[in-house]
Amino acid sequence: MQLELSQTDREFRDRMREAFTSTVPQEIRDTVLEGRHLTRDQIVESQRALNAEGLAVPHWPVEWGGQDWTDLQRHLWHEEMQRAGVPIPLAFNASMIGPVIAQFGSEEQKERFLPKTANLDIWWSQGFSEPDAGSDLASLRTTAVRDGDDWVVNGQKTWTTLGQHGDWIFTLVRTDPEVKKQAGISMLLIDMTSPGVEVRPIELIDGGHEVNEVWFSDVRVPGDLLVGEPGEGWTIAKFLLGNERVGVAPVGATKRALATLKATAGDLMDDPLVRARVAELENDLLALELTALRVVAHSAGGEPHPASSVLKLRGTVLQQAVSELALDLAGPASLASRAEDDSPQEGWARRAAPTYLNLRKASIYGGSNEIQRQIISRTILGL
Amino acid sequence: MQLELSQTDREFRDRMREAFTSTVPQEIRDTVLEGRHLTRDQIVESQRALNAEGLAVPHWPVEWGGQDWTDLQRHLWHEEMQRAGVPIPLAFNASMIGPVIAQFGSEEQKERFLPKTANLDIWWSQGFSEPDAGSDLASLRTTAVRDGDDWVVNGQKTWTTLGQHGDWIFTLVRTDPEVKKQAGISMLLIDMTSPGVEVRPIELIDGGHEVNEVWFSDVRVPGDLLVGEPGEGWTIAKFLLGNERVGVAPVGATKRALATLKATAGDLMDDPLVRARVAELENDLLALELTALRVVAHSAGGEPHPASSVLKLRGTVLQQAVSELALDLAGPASLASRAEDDSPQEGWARRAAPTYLNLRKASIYGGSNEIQRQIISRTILGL
Amino acid sequence: MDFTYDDEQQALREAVRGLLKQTYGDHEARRQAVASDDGFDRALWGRLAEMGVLGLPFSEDDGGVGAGPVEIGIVCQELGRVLAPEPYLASVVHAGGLVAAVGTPEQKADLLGRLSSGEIVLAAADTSPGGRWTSRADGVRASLDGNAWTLDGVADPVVGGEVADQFVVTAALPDDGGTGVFVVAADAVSRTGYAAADLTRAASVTFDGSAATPLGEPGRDLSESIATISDLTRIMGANQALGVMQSQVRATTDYLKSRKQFGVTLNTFQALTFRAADMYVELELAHSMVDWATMTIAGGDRDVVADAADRVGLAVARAGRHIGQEAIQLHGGIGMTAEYAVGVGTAHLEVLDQWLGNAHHHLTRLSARVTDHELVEAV
Amino acid sequence: MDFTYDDEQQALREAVRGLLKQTYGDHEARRQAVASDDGFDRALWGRLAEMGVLGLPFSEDDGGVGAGPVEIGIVCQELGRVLAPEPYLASVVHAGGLVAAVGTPEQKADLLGRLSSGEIVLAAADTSPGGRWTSRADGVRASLDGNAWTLDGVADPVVGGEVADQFVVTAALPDDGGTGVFVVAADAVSRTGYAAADLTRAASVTFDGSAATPLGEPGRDLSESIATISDLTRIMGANQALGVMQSQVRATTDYLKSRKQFGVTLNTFQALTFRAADMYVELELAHSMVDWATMTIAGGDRDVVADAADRVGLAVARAGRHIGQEAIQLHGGIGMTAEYAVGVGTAHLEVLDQWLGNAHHHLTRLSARVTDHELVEAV
Repeated sequence: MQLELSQTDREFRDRMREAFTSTVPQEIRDTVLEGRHLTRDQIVESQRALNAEGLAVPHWPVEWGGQDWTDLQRHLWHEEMQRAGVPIPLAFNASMIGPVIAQFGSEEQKERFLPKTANLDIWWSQGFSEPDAGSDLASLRTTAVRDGDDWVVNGQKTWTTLGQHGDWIFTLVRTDPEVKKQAGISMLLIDMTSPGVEVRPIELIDGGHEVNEVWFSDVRVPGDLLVGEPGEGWTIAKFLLGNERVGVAPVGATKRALATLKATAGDLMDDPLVRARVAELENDLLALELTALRVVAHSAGGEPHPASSVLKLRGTVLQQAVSELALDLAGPASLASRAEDDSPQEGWARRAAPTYLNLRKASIYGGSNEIQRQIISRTILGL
Repeated sequence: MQLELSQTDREFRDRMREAFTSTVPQEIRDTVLEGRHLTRDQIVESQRALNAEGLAVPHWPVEWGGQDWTDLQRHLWHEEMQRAGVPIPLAFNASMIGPVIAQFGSEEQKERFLPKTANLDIWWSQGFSEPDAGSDLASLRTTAVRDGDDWVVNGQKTWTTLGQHGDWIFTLVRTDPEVKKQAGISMLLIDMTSPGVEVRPIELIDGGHEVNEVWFSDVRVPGDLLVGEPGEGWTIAKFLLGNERVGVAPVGATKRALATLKATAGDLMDDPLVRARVAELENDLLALELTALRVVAHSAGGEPHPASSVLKLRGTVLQQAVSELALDLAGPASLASRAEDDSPQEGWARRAAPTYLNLRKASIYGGSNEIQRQIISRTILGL
Repeated sequence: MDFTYDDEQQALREAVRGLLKQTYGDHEARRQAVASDDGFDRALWGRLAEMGVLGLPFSEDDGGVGAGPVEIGIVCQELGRVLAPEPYLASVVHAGGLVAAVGTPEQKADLLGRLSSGEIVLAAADTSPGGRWTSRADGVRASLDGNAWTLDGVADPVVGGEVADQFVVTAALPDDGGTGVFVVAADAVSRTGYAAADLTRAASVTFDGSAATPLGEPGRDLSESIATISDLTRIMGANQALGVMQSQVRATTDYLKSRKQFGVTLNTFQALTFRAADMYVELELAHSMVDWATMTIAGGDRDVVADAADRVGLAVARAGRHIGQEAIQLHGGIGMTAEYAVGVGTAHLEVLDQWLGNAHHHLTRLSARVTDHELVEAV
Repeated sequence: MDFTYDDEQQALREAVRGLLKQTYGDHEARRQAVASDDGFDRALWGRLAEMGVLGLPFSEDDGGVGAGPVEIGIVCQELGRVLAPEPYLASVVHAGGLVAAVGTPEQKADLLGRLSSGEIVLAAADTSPGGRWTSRADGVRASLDGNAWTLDGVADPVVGGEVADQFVVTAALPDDGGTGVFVVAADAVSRTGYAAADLTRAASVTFDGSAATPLGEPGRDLSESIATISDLTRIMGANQALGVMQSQVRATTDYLKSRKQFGVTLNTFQALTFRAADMYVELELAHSMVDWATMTIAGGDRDVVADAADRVGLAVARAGRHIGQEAIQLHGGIGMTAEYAVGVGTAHLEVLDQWLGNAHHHLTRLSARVTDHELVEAV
């Protein structure tokens, strides 16, 4: 047991710190640090800049642009990125479909997709959830029926985050309705410009357009765009969802948000009740960060550490709690949430309510906190 | 809708205030107000004094010593009693078996037991829970087998509060093992001096001797001590447990405890975090008290208002929260919990830890908070 | 001591509920109303005027119907149930309340009469950018030149200010003379409207030598009355929040009974039903506080009402946050969408609290007084 | 950056666990030990001495084994797991720590040698009746007459003070000279022993012209060292609390799997298993903080350790209250009984916090510093 980073890791961290601030434009990083919305172009620009330096997909196999880093180094990479306000590389590309294609894809698929995926030349969307298959993903109903070499896809996906920007979508479809529900599922890669694909926006309570419905009507998908074997979709999905040990909880970003709030809160920081709330949150965030480090230190052989659920659960709670504090500090100024930039109210205060509302999703999407509790009670506690 | 008490009720309240302080000795009331333990004799003395004034069992039928008060008046009686530090009349007598005998008992049983029950000439104990029948009361195993005119009882009860003082015990026993589990249960009144009855103390974590196991070995009980009909025990038990609309939550006593804590906390009351914690508790207690008043105002015809579960649930939580605050204010002095009275540490601080530990029972006994949530979700919300 | 509504009050509730159901029975109608230019339904506003609802708080002499706080509370609860975006709290309760409290008989008859009939909409401008719940004006200053008063400064947020015909403005009087209340015509100011997170509208209002008429006796410090009307508005806002919370608990319960996951309805999962039970507990406790605070108004004691406003404000802020968050969480993804009422209700609860006083504000005030009493007396 | 134990540390843990299991494998043995005159098991204390556990923190020159904080933490965790009533924290970590920090080489060799061998038990007397976690003595005053120091005043609670052979006493020096540390023999004081809520023992100790020997250079203000040793003790107390919490989570999980209600085991009820999951979350987060705080000690920076003590103190106080309460609640009635370990564990967690620093105390200290940094750095 020891607290200090090794000489190597200290140098690594310094290198990351330096690289992130020099690689990604200040304008983009300020946008992240102030909690404003990034444009598609900003996200693409940032990821390409990272990719050029080998910093976009370090957890991929080395031959496809990955770095042979330790888990701790990946953790440091991830934390320093958030600390610098660098947008995390698009999760659908970097954390989800990239590792899946690298693991399960054909050589042809790898060559065709991986470089463009790392460089965000292709923007991937995720087609998993359906209106009647949320937490119970395996009950999905979108079908793909064989027709010659092609698959013909029909159905509806929902909660497709940033689907409006998507070039391609990786999709779970039912290819065999006869077998037990998990067994009949496959993963298809679908070009979103194909005839019959329609993306419809879903407006969220914060006024943002962040998620979408994606409809498939007789969409023809060439057979070589099925990943792995037919019926292997559930296995692939579990790999994809359990793939990440690093960055499960947004520790760095939440710490950053709290620090920014302290700096902007002005006189309110003289209030003992505010100070206590901040101190309590800082302590909870420290515990979260240390737990992330423990998980990183203990995970080995690519298996996700079961305590990942602890990180996800507490991480979203704290992210939400910081947004609650921001809203309470904003007070009446928070009413100006849809005012234009010439508003006399400060920007952080105007963003407080939409951010608070938007972050309610954190405990729902990507495995709700109820699912995380179930994982903990079953997998870890054996209940 | 109006907030003020009517002239009649105001006078009623004043009369109660006056009666409680003049009827029950100061020494007994101070013991309650300071959170010290009452002796058996003090409890008996207090209840007899109340009974002499018609204040011990006002909710009983008038012919057996009750008062024809409104629910609101019963509420005022109950709150003023707590406020004055008057021990609540022994629940086993006044709230449990008394109303049961009045409702289900034979004339003979009424005449034999009710006057002595009101006057605490008989101290009743409750024999419901068993080691394997806690929240699932209906799975009880203590048996009563007919033998001539008598019943022969065998089995074990547990969590019998103050059973060490008990003269008689009202007991749920299985008289018919053949039928569905609720249907085979009856209620027997058992003289605790009968051969074969053994009371064994259970030591609790606060060091107190408050509950007991009661063992029955071939205890003979005359047939005329069965209440109601054989098999009617479950109905009677439900009546008994759902009988009280007034006094479900210990509002007055908790308010009193918090007020006392404020007065004893000294300089700590200058601390903004302490002030905020007290203010929050006072507000929560106000909401609880008002809800108790609403329940009283709405309940009619003897049916318990379903929101009684709200009162029980929140009432115990707040009672516990006040004890937590006391413990935190006591700090290191709370370590002296089993020191003698010559300790240099103040009495309230010495009692803080045992009280905190003892009150953990509040959310377990008498229908745990989980049971209350189940009642709310099923009965009120229809879930 | 009586927590029940009389027959007339029940009838009022049913009438208002019926009318609101016609307009906002479907959440889609609310979405359209907030997307319209006015941000609310003018036709409904007219019908509320016809029913006497807009004149409820004002005396008959002033063109109102002289009802009591319980009746106004009922209206606010019903507005909350359907998330009605009509500026009732802002225009009738708050701005109208200020006029009724400090105006001359002529001013009251004029302004409140036209407000009650639906002819004009008022808005109270009492908050400066970045300001936090004070009865002492700090963003707008009044100047006197001869007999002519003018105002300078910015008020923001002014709820209902986008559609107001007249502003009721709190402004700092010259020479540290306290805070006065003025009426300013909409054409004497510049304003920029915007939507809050719940899509109800507010505005940033700039006074730049704007001609103003003092309400009541010119030049008097009215901060006590201003504070009392804010307290009354807080209590009525709590009534509105209660209506929202009731709808959210009902919607969540219904959803748990109907939504299937893993082949069964969600109410099969005890962890979820227990959380619904906890929502109900919060709701009922807050309900009691709302009824109580509303009843304290009739007593007419400023300090009692101020205390009640803090207490109910804290209670609904805590309960509203709990219920609002759980309503979304138990709905899952659909609770996040604008087309579904439950998430918008959560936004509405936050807007009410941040506008009228959040938990931190009320707790701070209660904490300051906590050693002034031995026990909190309910009655 | 490494959160894993090396082989020697693992071996230490297993050895200590094995020894403690022999003594306290059954909770009934603990009940008998706390009911005995000493309130703990003298034979076990002797075996701990033989194993070198009592001398773990002290240098070999002083008769100890010179181990680091991680090793001491392991011992405390294991003591916590079985709720061992031995005065290890009080005597070895706290009182011994004071001697090691401020004593002269001769004093250290003498006192720590005899402490390590089990020959004497020390107790730190640093708290006045009603006092709250201060390094400035306020209950005991030191006087100097010629070369002879004497002490007057009362210390209470003195954990381990009922059995101590020597007291290590913090006392106010003459002429506002700060706080010194003194050694006083047991026969120079009068003491009244008592049990705390977890049945571990403490005492009220009265000094009445009691002859005292200054530790280290006489008359120097040692409050900085006193504070640091309190911080170290707080961190080791957090290790002990971690052991308790681990046992409570395990006991609760086992109980849910085995206890039947309504014909099924309790883990059939999702509301209960989710609460067990939340207990686990608290446990793991607290565990990380304990490991971290323990590791900060090696750096040797007083301020870092003081900060870590507050942080881990707050974390284990919050987690301990949550876990302690839920452990009883999920057990139901049996959790309330003295014969079952789980409720006693809840008492033990509270005693540790109220003795060494509760959540309110640590949060107050952290709040005071909250604007001194931008971010809290873990590494």
